[in-house]
Amino acid sequence: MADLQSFQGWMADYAEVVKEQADYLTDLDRAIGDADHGINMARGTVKVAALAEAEDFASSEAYLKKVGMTLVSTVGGASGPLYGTFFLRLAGPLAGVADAGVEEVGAALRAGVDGILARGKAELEDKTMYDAWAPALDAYATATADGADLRGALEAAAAASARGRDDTLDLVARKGRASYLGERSRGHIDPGATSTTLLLESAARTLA
Amino acid sequence: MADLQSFQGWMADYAEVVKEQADYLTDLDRAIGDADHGINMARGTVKVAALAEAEDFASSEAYLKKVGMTLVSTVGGASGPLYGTFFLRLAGPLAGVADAGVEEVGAALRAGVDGILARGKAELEDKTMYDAWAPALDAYATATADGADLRGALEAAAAASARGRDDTLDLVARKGRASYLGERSRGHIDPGATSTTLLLESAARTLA
Amino acid sequence: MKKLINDPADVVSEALLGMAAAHPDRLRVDHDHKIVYRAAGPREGKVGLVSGGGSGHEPMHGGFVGTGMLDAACAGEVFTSPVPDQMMAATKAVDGGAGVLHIVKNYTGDVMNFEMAAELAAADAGTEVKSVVTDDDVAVQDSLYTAGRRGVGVTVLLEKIVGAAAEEGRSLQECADLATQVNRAGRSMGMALTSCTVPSAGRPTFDLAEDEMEIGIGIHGEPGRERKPLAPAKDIAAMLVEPVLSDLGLSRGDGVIAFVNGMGGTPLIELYLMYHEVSQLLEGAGVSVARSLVGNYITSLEMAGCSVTLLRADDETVRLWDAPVNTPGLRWGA
Amino acid sequence: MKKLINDPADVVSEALLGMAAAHPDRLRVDHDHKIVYRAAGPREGKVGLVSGGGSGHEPMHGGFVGTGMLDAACAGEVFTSPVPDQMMAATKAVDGGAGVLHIVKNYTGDVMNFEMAAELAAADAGTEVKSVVTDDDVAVQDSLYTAGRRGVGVTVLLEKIVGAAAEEGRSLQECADLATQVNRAGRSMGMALTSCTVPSAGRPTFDLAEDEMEIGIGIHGEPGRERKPLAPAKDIAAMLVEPVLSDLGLSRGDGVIAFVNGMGGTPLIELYLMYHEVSQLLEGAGVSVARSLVGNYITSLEMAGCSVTLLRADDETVRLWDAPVNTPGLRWGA
Ligand SMILES: Nc1ncnc2c1ncn2[C@@H]1O[C@H](COP(=O)(O)OP(=O)(O)O)[C@@H](O)[C@H]1O
Ligand SMILES: Nc1ncnc2c1ncn2[C@@H]1O[C@H](COP(=O)(O)OP(=O)(O)O)[C@@H](O)[C@H]1O
Ligand SMILES: [Mg+2]
Ligand SMILES: [Mg+2]
Ligand SMILES: [Mg+2]
Ligand SMILES: [Mg+2]
Repeated sequence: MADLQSFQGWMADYAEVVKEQADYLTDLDRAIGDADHGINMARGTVKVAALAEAEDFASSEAYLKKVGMTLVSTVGGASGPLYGTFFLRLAGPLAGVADAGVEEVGAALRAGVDGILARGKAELEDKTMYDAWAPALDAYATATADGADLRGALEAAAAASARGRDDTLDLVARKGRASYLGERSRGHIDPGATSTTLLLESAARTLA
Repeated sequence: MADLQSFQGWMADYAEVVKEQADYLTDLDRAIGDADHGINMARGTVKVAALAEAEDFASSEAYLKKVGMTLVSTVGGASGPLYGTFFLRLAGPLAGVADAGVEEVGAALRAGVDGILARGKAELEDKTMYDAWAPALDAYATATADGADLRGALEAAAAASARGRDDTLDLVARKGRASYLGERSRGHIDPGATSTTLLLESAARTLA
Repeated sequence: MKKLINDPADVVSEALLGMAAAHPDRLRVDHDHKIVYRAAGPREGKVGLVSGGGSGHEPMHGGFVGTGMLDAACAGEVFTSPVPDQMMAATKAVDGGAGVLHIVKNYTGDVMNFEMAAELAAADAGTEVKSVVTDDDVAVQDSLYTAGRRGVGVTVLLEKIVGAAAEEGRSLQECADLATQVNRAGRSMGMALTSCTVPSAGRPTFDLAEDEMEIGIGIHGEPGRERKPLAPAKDIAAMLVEPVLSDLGLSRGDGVIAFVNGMGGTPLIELYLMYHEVSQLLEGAGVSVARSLVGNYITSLEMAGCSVTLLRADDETVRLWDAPVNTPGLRWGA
Repeated sequence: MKKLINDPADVVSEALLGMAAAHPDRLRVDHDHKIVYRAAGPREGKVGLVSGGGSGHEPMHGGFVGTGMLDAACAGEVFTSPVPDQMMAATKAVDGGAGVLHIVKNYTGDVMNFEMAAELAAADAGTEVKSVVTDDDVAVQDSLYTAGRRGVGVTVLLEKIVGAAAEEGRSLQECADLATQVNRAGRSMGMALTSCTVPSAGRPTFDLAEDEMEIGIGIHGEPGRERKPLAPAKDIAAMLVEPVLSDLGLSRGDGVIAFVNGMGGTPLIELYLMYHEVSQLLEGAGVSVARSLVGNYITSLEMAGCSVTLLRADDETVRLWDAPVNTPGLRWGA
């Protein structure tokens, strides 16, 4: 079961991970983008990690909304509105839910990813973070149907996301900055898909 | 004896030498100047070498005046007015002289170097081309007094000039661009002194 | 990384302090929100023009704030679009009652952030906001299924021309229509001789050998479409001008505003040399140059290289181009 | 060497073709003599202002030809002073009957070539010529027994200020006196992060390690007085401002025109950042900034770095500075 504290733990953990991986994310973005994805994400997650200390939150919903707004207000670039919208929408299905179980978290994740789609209009195999989200949602649903608990479902989602991330290697980008490279974008892993997998791996470690 | 034809041969030879040594002269200037001395000199000597073909000259004096004007008009930088003035003044003592002997050439060289001094106001050990000219004039005078012929006097002058050039190595520049470097100008040979020695070596080969 | 900076994290905020100090008569800077405003504030009844984007393209956009051009520019981090909070604050501050036009370069990040800002501004204060998205870079294939062409050089020309129209008192709809029309009438193509280094990244975005160049680069240090052997200026000019001419469908007798832009690290002597090559090519194609602009206007930090922008220009466009402008980056008639 | 050029030998003449093409309304170029003139020609009774020097410092000097500034600029090869023929031709062409002022930067080559030109012009046509030699670079010790300080940033400010005075109809003597006074009232200091490459030389004039900088450089890729470890902008600003302040003997309450100049390869974002540091230091010293100028005005090809120039400015100086100027490189009020 995921409560306000576990969501805060998630963000604290993710901020650590992003800090450690920032250079790597930036290097990925250097190859097919503009060399700032790690910097962008770190700028946002530092602020997000500070939220829990600065403010008391009444609910998971309120907290995750604030996480979303904070990312929107600090990250900039493509990833700011996308991750920002993800968290803003993630909050919706958790309204009134103090302890979210595997079903509620699943609904929240779907809402979040719908937000990313609405904002970025990516399709599968456009070589974006969506290529790491889509298989994760599927795996989460399958695991849930197979009776997995929250941790199990998140672990399945993270593993599927990692495969989706790796599969971006061979894709030609059709969205985002990497799309300007055409064929030359092939042979590189998408930075946003990588930060997405890190987010889900962090969730599997910290939620439930 | 030096006549119009030998002066023209001198300039043809010097143009060849400058062409070959242009990169070296520029490298010397890179160390303590602005990396253009060889380029400047080559721009001028190419034009000078072309004079003899383009025009008939009535006298050595007329020819050397034109050499001076051509250098003034094409070389630019510090070396343009200096070498230009040298040849303009060199011409003076040769007025009415069809075949110049060791005395007349000696007077002409002194007049030329006076022109360099008047224009550049350099003193001995300022680390300029004058440091290659001054010992050359002295050696020329001594050789003449010792009964040398034109070739012998020019060879003595060229050899002394080479020593003067080499002695610029340890000097701190007080004139020209190299003076901006202060102490850092020490340890480098002066480019203008080098092109001066080349000019005298060329004279020793071609005049008389 | 060799730069005249202190902490890489402070580059944008410290540069904004410098802008404010250098132009106190013309600019006012909101340092919290990183917004450059005209010192005089919004003019009642005039449409407000707001642009913005990542920093590192100076003088764009902050240097284009002033009479005859922008009312506000939001500065993002280097090469990172600004955030909606900035655009909302700017939008509110410049609204003189006639609505606000957002001028957005077509990059996923910029577009999404400006979109969020427009949504929030509409919900919030009721300011009427319209947006124009510039997408003039012919190096990028335009398609419904991609991010589309990038916004580059035309943005500068558009901010000037629409700025003049707004100054004349045109309505928001008229300004938006004119902006769309200008964007459609212009195309650009850029190239790089060297990469640039994002201060916080600390090393060059891409590596180019001593004998290579990138053709079809954007303005964020993104690699271009093609890497080619270094070529003489004449050939480079042809590689830039020809795709622009053919994409614009220019033909004999057409007039243009011709814009040779430096990427930041290329000296003016080379830009003028390139302009000579460009003007020769235009003459050959029978295209006449009504006005020209040569210099560093939309840059990519210290990247060496240039871009060529051609904007089809009728008399009205030229008249608006010639109208007085008084900004740190572009100034005439005032 | 990565440059937007064709044959290195043609860089200057091709750039002049580009200047002529880009500014047909304002400039006329004599391509044989490599002289940039005002399109309108000399004004009867106005003192003619002629400057010139090696190329590679663009926009100086050709970009400063126009109403309110120069009448003609002679372009030498890159970093090589022009030759007397050019200066003589320019002097004759701009003489409107009131004489001609030569504005010469203090470099041995420039001084000697301008001297020869003045001698020849006087002997030849009887045009009255006066010269001012700028020597504002505090990096160089001034002494009777050396080449003296170099002429750098003050040259730009002087061309503007004396240009305005000439436009007002002042006599040759008055213009020359004002020029001398402006030169005395200004000092500069420059630094480089990277070298530059003279096109015909093909490789950098000096080598600087990734963690080094040169303090006290000139504008010709000459190495500076000192090589130092790379430092933050704040420290670099202090290294430039302090010697200028003390050499000028500025004290609390004095007003200046403050000029932060880019060497060609440094982007505007860094120049504004530097200007912030400079203005802080001036504030600390109690010196007030009457006017400022930030940008690439007297450059050294693609060198990265900057220089700081301070000019003591009384009301009259500021009035002349504010007077209209319409050149490709500097423009306001027109
Ligand atoms: N339209 C889109 N939909 C989903 N994800 C996108 C889209 N465009 C870009 N992205 C993601 O954003 C990532 C880049 O983020 P970032 O580097 O922070 O922003 P920017 O590209 O503005 O510099 C890409 O790797 C990609 O995963
Ligand atoms: N005042 C002077 N008197 C004599 N020779 C000088 C003087 N100033 C400079 N020189 C000579 O000129 C040379 C440099 O010439 P060059 O590189 O062609 O000109 P510039 O310094 O203008 O680039 C120096 O090496 C020096 O020998
Ligand atoms: Mg990026
Ligand atoms: Mg030299
Ligand atoms: Mg970015
Ligand atoms: Mg030189």
